[in-house]
Amino acid sequence: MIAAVKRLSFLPALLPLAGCGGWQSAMDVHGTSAISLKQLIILVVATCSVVWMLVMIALIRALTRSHASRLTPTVVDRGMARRMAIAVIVAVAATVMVITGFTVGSFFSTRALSAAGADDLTIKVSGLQWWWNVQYFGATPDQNFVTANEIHIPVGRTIRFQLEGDDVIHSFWVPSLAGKQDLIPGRPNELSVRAERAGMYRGQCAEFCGLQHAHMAFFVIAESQAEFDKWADAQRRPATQPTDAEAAAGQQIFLSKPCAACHAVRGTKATGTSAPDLTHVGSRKYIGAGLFETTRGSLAAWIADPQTLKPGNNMPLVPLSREELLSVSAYLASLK
Amino acid sequence: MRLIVLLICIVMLGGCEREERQLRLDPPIASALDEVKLMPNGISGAPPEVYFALNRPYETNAYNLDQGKRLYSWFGCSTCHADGQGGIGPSFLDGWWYYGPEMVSIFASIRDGRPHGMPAFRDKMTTDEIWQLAGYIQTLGAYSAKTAAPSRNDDKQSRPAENRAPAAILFDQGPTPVHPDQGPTP
Amino acid sequence: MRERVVADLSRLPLHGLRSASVTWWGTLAFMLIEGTGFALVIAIYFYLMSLAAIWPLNAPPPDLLPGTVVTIILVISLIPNYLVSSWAEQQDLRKVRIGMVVMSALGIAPLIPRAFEFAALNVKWDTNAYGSVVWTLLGLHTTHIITDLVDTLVLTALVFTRHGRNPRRFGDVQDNCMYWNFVVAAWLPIYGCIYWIVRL
Amino acid sequence: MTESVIGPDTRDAELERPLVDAALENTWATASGFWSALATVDHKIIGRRYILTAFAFLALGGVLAILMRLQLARPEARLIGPDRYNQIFTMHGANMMFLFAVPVMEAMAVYLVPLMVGTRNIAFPRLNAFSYWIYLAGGLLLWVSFVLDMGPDVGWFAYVPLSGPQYGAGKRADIWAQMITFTELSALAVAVEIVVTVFKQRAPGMTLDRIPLFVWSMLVTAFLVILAMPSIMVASTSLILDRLVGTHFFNPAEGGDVLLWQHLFWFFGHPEVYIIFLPAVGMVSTLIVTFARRPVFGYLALVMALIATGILSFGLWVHHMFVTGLPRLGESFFTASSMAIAIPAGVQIFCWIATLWDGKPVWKTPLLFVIGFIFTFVIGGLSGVMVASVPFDAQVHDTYFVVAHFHYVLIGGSVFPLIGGIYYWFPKITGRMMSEPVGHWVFGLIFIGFNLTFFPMHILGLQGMPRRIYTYQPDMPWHGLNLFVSASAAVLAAGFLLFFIDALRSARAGLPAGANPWDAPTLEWATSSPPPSFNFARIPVVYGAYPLWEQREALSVADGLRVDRRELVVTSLVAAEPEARESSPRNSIWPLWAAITTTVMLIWSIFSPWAVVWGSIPVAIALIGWFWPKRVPEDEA
Repeated sequence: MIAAVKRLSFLPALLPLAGCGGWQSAMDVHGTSAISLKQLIILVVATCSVVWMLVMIALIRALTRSHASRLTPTVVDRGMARRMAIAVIVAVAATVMVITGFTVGSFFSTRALSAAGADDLTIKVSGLQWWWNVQYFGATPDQNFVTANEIHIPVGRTIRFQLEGDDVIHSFWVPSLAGKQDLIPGRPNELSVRAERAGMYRGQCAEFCGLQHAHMAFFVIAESQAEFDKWADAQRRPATQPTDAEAAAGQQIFLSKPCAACHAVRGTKATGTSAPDLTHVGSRKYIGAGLFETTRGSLAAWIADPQTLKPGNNMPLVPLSREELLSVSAYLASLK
Repeated sequence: MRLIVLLICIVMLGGCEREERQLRLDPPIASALDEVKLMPNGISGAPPEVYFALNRPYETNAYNLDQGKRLYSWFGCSTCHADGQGGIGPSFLDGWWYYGPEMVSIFASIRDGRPHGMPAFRDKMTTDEIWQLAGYIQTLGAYSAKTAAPSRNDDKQSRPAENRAPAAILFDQGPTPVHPDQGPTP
Repeated sequence: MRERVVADLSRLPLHGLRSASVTWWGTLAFMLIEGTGFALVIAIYFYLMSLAAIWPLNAPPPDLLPGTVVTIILVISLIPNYLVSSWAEQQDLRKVRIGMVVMSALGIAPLIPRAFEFAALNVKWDTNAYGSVVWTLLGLHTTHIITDLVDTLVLTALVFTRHGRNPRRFGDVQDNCMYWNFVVAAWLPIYGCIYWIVRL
Repeated sequence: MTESVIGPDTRDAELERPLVDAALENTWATASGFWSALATVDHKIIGRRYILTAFAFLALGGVLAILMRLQLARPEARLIGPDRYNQIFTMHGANMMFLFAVPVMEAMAVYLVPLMVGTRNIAFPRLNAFSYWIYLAGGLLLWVSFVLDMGPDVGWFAYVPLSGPQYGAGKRADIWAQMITFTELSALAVAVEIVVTVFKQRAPGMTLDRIPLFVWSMLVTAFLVILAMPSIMVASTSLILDRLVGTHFFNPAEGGDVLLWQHLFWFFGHPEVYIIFLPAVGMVSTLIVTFARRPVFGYLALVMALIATGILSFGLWVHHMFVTGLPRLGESFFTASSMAIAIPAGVQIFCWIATLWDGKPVWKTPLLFVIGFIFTFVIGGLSGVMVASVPFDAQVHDTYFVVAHFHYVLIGGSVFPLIGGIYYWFPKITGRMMSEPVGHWVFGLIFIGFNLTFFPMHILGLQGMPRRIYTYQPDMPWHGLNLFVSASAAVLAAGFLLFFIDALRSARAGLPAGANPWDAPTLEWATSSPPPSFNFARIPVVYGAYPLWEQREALSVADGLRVDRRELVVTSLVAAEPEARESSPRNSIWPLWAAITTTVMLIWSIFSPWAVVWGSIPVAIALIGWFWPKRVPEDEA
């Protein structure tokens, strides 16, 4: 226990590493559909603000205008009542018009959401407690590959995400690129996304999915077609064999300890499927579904005590010595 | 009024330990839990002291049983044992335990493996995972359902769920024969 | 506050029947609650049916005999039920007593074929969603019959005691008859769902 | 004294007024003592109990909210772990919806509706007692299990499969589902009582267009309860069946469907919002009339708006499911209907403003809460229009924007009028006034604290903060606003604390109120404060919607009822013409026994399906005891 605490002591140093803000925001938009959604949001919010102000002006006026005293409350001025009736009818008619405008506007933006093209890139995303499994499809089945919690997409191309819930309901949401869509067991969904600008966009599960709903983030990295192709080629290849002695020792430990029973590292005997594929884990920006930036230190911290960092997740605490921990983290960090 | 409170309390006090979720097991306790004492023939024995100190969490705690069920599918138990009714490996539901229904025996079977094809999971699972899985398997084969037992899966159904004591429903006159030289015979 | 007496209520009857009775409206409100419940389970039935490629799911259609016998008994029971209600309207205690005994018997009668109905469904509740929903429909309606039967039995006992002479009892008998009509009326769409939709 | 004069069939017309009061007190009163308290069927005692219990649950739910705000005040806080946090937010939602908001509105109705329609007790008073006990049992079930670390942790909406047999380990989800059964039973019982009370027990002359607007709103609410609550009962029952006996309603592999749960839940869940909101609307209409000193403008329009809201509320449930991938055309229909509900809401707002315009506002605390209500509810309503749009919802669904939206609707739209209503009716219920200066402070703290707490959540939602997360990472740009929100929540909590203190203090030491301290126009103010056990010594007769303003010199009443037994007037549905002198049941301990046996059956059935069979036997015995006639005058013809 004390050893575990000691191992954790370098954690605070990791926290400020990821600096850039506003990368998961419906107001900071870089995807085709998110851009039009933002326009809609601004239009609707502005209209509603005007409506609210008008109501408040009427209310304040009603309260502050000079009132005749009302000794006999039941006596009502008929002329006043008629004028008020006209005012109320006009106000209701205005409400109906605003509402109709919103409904029509909403209908057309809804239709725009579901447009799909022919050369769309299809990516299958499965939501699991509490990480994302991402499958890319190549021209042939051997070109397919799997990764986790990080999705690379080419800029300017429509991506069709096939969304499948494998355990409970999750929701796929990258606010800077598009609205959300649920992943529901037994009901596959689709979501079309197009990034207009290169960048790294954070997404997060938006449907309550159990203990670690809060730590179920992922990243979408939009890059040029050339960079994307380069990345995809690298991802297709099996894992690199360790070159230095420490990483080689780490590989041995990884394969002989419980790690390999759940995780897969293509090109080795590790073929587990119940946990994220680690073939190129070193190349990913984050580990633990957006928990920490990938460094050797964060990998070591994560392996040393996953249940303190992300309580309730499915990674067990595997007892490792200090040396074992160092070499395993060296090995994983080397899996670029 | 006071009667209602009392009644609810009685019903629930029995239940509260079943619901606690121990998400992290301290490594020293985990290694202590590994120290089971087995009889020379590998059947029966005594769990470590700490197991009782913890109040036998792997038999009665709903969260552990549920985790055990998850591990059953993640570690491919169904390849040989199917849904518990057996196949290549023995059935858990036929009313016959080759090595007895005690937790330590099941724990030892998983950790160390058994003759005729049961592999050892010592290097594939952590100690608490093995205990969780053992607790689940004991529940699966129990003749009377535990209150804390997990329920059916969101899958195709091939047998009644664990909380309905499938072993009692599917009890056979004899063991589903897998290896005639193994374990006791009727 | 000072008061001015403007009306004299002393000539009003002590107890109103039908729409002048509070219990009549209460019974109606409970029927509305239960009717909504039945409608919802039937909606679930159609919802699941609309999702399924074949219906019934992996099971032969239910056997018609026990369910049809229940239906016939229930429909026939409407006649004595109507008579009991009109005898209660006439406040004829002797006939109401006989009628209530008959209605008790007719409450028990459908439960006998009902016991065979569950087996005749040819599917278990835990086989698939189709089995779950038909068992639920049948189980709900069986509960419905049993609750009204208990009500009828208690009321039958009551009309044979000195409380039977109370005009209030005739209102209770009428409400009970109305409720039995509802039990029968609720069964007919359920019968259609369980036995005939699957044969269409 | 009374025994000498009062024989069988003594009529109130034969007696002098003090003797009438004494005789009626003898007939209607609840004796002091523990068993009498358990056996009482007086709607005022039960209503008071109901209100107190509901506010106790409000305070407990508020503590949970503060715990959540403490945890969320800074990123990656370790104050509460995910397991406990999930229980806490589930409890907060379930507690506020099922144990506070719905029951407190029904509680107010249980207390006020019989007084407002001028009758002596609610219809089915024993059912009323039963409904309170079963509500209490449901609340205890939920809270005791929470204390024992087995509180539900699947959200107040309990979506399958997370709450289903495979992923909801243990009994936590079953406790949620059975708590639903308890609270729905009690809500349905009260709904039936209110419908029948309003239909059949109105004072002679109270035709449909003279019914107080609060009573109208409770009538519509009662119908919503009757038509919506069975849906959640069906849903929670099928969930328990799935979990306990292995049915497959929600198992896609065997022909079930995950979304079926959401349809059933929201078919109830959306009307639920209006079940909470409509009574508040009725309170606002009542308060505005009294404090603007003018009959409400557009009575018919307001009644029609209530009914329209009630009907439309059943056509909106899918707007909670816009991101589940349902067909787009269907979603557009639900957008249209969700938007349309803004129209009756608008009608109501405009009519209230018109009433204030032509009235003469009296600046008392209840009016402040009404103004606060209009201010906040219009924001909540407009953000409701926003989330009704499918594309808008695609961004803000399940974010803090929605958290902000529904707190504006539920606190701004319901709790504000409720607290205004408490300030208004407190003198009627206790006979004492609440403090006016403290009331201004309470309003200020709650109003400012509320807006500072929940308005920033709109922004957090647009900045991408999802709901139901127990923490967030330091690199997200949310921590500043979250800290601000948590600090503001303390202001809001202080406001509520001050309100509770003021209420407790005023109940003992407030200024005596008198029968009608606000010069209010409706019948509940025609009797003393607090009202006697029989409510009205002689049944009022009304000729308009505002009887106390219209009959200033003397109130018209009817006599001819017996004083030696509990008697009240049954009137016709539309014209409210007297039809019968019906008896009202006496106190009875059987409703309590029925509630206890039902509780045993329901809790047992979490563990074994056979509980339904064996547990129903004592329930049946208790019910027979309940209904079996006794040798009392009330059971005479």
